[in-house]
Amino acid sequence: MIDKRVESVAEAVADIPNGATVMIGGFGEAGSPIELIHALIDQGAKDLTVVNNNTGSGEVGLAALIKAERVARMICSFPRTANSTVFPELYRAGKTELELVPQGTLAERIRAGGAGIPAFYTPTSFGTPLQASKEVRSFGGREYVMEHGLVADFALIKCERADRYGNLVYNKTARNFSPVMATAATTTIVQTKKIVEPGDLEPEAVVTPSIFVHRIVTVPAPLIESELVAAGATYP
Amino acid sequence: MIDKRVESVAEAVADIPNGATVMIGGFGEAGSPIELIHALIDQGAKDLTVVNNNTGSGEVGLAALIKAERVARMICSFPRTANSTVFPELYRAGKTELELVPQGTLAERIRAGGAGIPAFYTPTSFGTPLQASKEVRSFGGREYVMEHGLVADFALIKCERADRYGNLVYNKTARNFSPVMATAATTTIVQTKKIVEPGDLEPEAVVTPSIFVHRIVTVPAPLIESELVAAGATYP
Amino acid sequence: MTTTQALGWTREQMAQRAAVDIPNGAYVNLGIGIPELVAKYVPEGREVIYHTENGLLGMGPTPGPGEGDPELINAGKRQVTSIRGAAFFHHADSFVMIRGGHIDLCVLGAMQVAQNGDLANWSTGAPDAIPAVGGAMDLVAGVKTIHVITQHTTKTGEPKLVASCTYPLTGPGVVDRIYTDLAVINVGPEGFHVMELAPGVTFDFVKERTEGNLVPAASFVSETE
Amino acid sequence: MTTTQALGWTREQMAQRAAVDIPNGAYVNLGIGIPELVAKYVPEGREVIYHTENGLLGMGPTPGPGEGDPELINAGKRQVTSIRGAAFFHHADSFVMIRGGHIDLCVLGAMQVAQNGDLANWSTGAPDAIPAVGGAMDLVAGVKTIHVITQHTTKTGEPKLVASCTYPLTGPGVVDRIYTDLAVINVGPEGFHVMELAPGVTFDFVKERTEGNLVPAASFVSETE
Repeated sequence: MIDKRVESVAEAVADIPNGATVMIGGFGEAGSPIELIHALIDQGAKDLTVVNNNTGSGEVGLAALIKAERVARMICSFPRTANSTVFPELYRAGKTELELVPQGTLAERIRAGGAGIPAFYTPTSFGTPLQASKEVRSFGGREYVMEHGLVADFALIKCERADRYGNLVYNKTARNFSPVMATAATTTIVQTKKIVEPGDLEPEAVVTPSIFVHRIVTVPAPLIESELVAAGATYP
Repeated sequence: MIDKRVESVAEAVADIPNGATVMIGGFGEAGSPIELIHALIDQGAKDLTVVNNNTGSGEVGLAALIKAERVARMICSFPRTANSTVFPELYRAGKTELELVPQGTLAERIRAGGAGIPAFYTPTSFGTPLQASKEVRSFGGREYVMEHGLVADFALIKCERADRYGNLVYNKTARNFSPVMATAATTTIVQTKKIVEPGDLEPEAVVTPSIFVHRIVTVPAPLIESELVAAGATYP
Repeated sequence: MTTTQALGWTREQMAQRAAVDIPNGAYVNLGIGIPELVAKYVPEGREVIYHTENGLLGMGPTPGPGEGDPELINAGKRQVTSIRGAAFFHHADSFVMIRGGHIDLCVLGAMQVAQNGDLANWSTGAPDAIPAVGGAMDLVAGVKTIHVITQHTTKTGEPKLVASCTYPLTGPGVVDRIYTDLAVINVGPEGFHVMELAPGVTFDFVKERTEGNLVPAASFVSETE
Repeated sequence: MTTTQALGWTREQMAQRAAVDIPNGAYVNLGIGIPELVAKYVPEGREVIYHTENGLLGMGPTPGPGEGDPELINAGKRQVTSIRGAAFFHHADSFVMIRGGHIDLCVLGAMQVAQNGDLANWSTGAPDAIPAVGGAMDLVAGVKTIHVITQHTTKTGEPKLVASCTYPLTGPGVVDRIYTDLAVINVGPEGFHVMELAPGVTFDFVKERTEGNLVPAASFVSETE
């Protein structure tokens, strides 16, 4: 029998080594796998390269991982949001590197990584400082920038419902980067609010097919980042 | 109000000009928009470039369009199936050109066309005759072939249910190429078995969002190609 | 340089003026800030579908108190609703819509717009700034028409419509039209073409506050005349 | 050259032997022909998920009479079923699974396999042939492990395991293991490594019918000894 469920968030992230590249789902708090991130803080892995659209908020979740100085390098599109103070401090102090990628290019690079596409051309960023040092090429009279596929050792994502095979559905805009990250990681680790029986997810409506998922842990009532931030919570 | 419905298949395809590039959904008979294809035969457009995985079966649907000598050029991965005799004859007679594309490359080229990606690299076909004359490039020690995005003037596709905005869901493996073709055509024309009210399609389960759809015509009980072929039917 | 004081359009009026130009049936992406206000001013009888790059087509208004879902947000990370007929999708598919040229119109804020349509709206280029770009470069590269809403000058009175951007570009030659507190301006062959002036504002008043080449458009409408 | 006559494994036995090597939990794509027979022989207690490139993960067996749907088919365009826990997706997503290296194992037919693992299975290269490739080139380029099931020789007794393919390639150096009617053979550093022989078949018998370099593997098992 195929059963990708594991008992705890601690077990789910236990083998993430120092220096790993970790994609973390979520756009702001929507879809952020906060319990998996906290388990990663507890686990202690450091020198991580983290891929996420942002850099977290307050001092919980991704921001707490950054504050604990576990992140050597961030790959993201928008490291500056309301309540985001942790990353800017470490970045200015030279303790964390930043690779800034336009949001659509970030999504497409992750998709390409998962799709076995090593590189592609995009019009995005042509003629801007983010094009600097990248290869430019003309197709049909327009200029495009070459971008590379992005893969990771691990992906940490959150979903709404999952079955034991690893079929996933999400909640509204919490979907965001998670389906493409699931395709681009060697090991995709999922926290789900609910486990259902195989067949309970309508096969036409599965968003992430099971082939992209390796471990599933149930977190029935995940923490809500904005509530924690408003309360001034910190982790650990 | 946004209402993309049109009254008839004839009206839906009326403006397809000679020389147009037309993507036609379907893998074999599954998902083939047979009524739209027959309407295109009636309409008379010729010198078409047609993109489809196959070349039809028997003498109905896509095969009938080819037999009527309206297709100057086929772009497909598998122009040879059981009951597929029309295309081979015209191909051998030099009346139809063929661009043979591996199935995954065909799907990815269409997706790229719809995604504003002019070109990408794929490992598929490297070291084979289909790589001939294409640019090869090494990434990470492996060789890849450069392929170009593919766009069309029109896409003809079939779905199961649609709303007036153009949100679509499909039936099982009838989905196949249609969602990517919808993104890659200037004008996407859909035949649906059923029209539903906006909101009746679960927003998490919409497969083709409305932005990719331009015209919708209801064909409640479409012809079944395999039954027609078994009965020796022809069109017109 | 003179500040514009009470003369010209308010933020709400700028949004309202921009809304007039959104056609029925358009697929529209609204940037953060004043552009977010545009939706509520679209004239009655027009149906417009709003896209937000974090994965929703058919974005509705802000939810009522206690009715929001922290996982139903817009690109500005504010809670929103979805309309009947909406669709959710992942980020790569969302940027297929943007990069692939499927979105009809994007309304964005700006730090600077140059007379050739260059847009700078993501970074001052200051050495200690934390660079953050989001989806702006994808939007200007992919969306068919780019409209900008911005104050005509900075808080200190510096022109934001310039001969050439001094801030890092978001994209070259991408802006089609600009709505400021003073005027509606198209980017055209001669630079900034004034289409329309705010009540009480003269062409010369705008010109004094503009750095690039500013000309009256052929169809120029002055409400003060 | 001698034909193999009744000696060796039948088509069903070849499929059965190939099925033994499919691990529990594997995601597997089965090609058209003998590979399609493999699914029914997977040993009990193993759960295997079948992928078909036209957009289904969790393909089930052929439907009963009158129970099929002409829009639920496999890559060979035959009607199939879907299991509980299946997922449907479009073609580009299906080939993300293939090209992206997510599928564990693909079992394919062959026209020729070379001793360096080159595979030819899509075209004889004959000038009047209608070329048709389907998904074969994507599968061999992307799937982690490629197993081939084929008769050891052609109907006229020509070797299909060759020093170098004369037919156009599907992919270079892609084949890991070959199941023929005579033997189980790995592609390894010295060419064709015989892992196992069919009952009554000798190594020399196989060698006579093979064109490339054929050696006994270190772990070679001869059922005739």
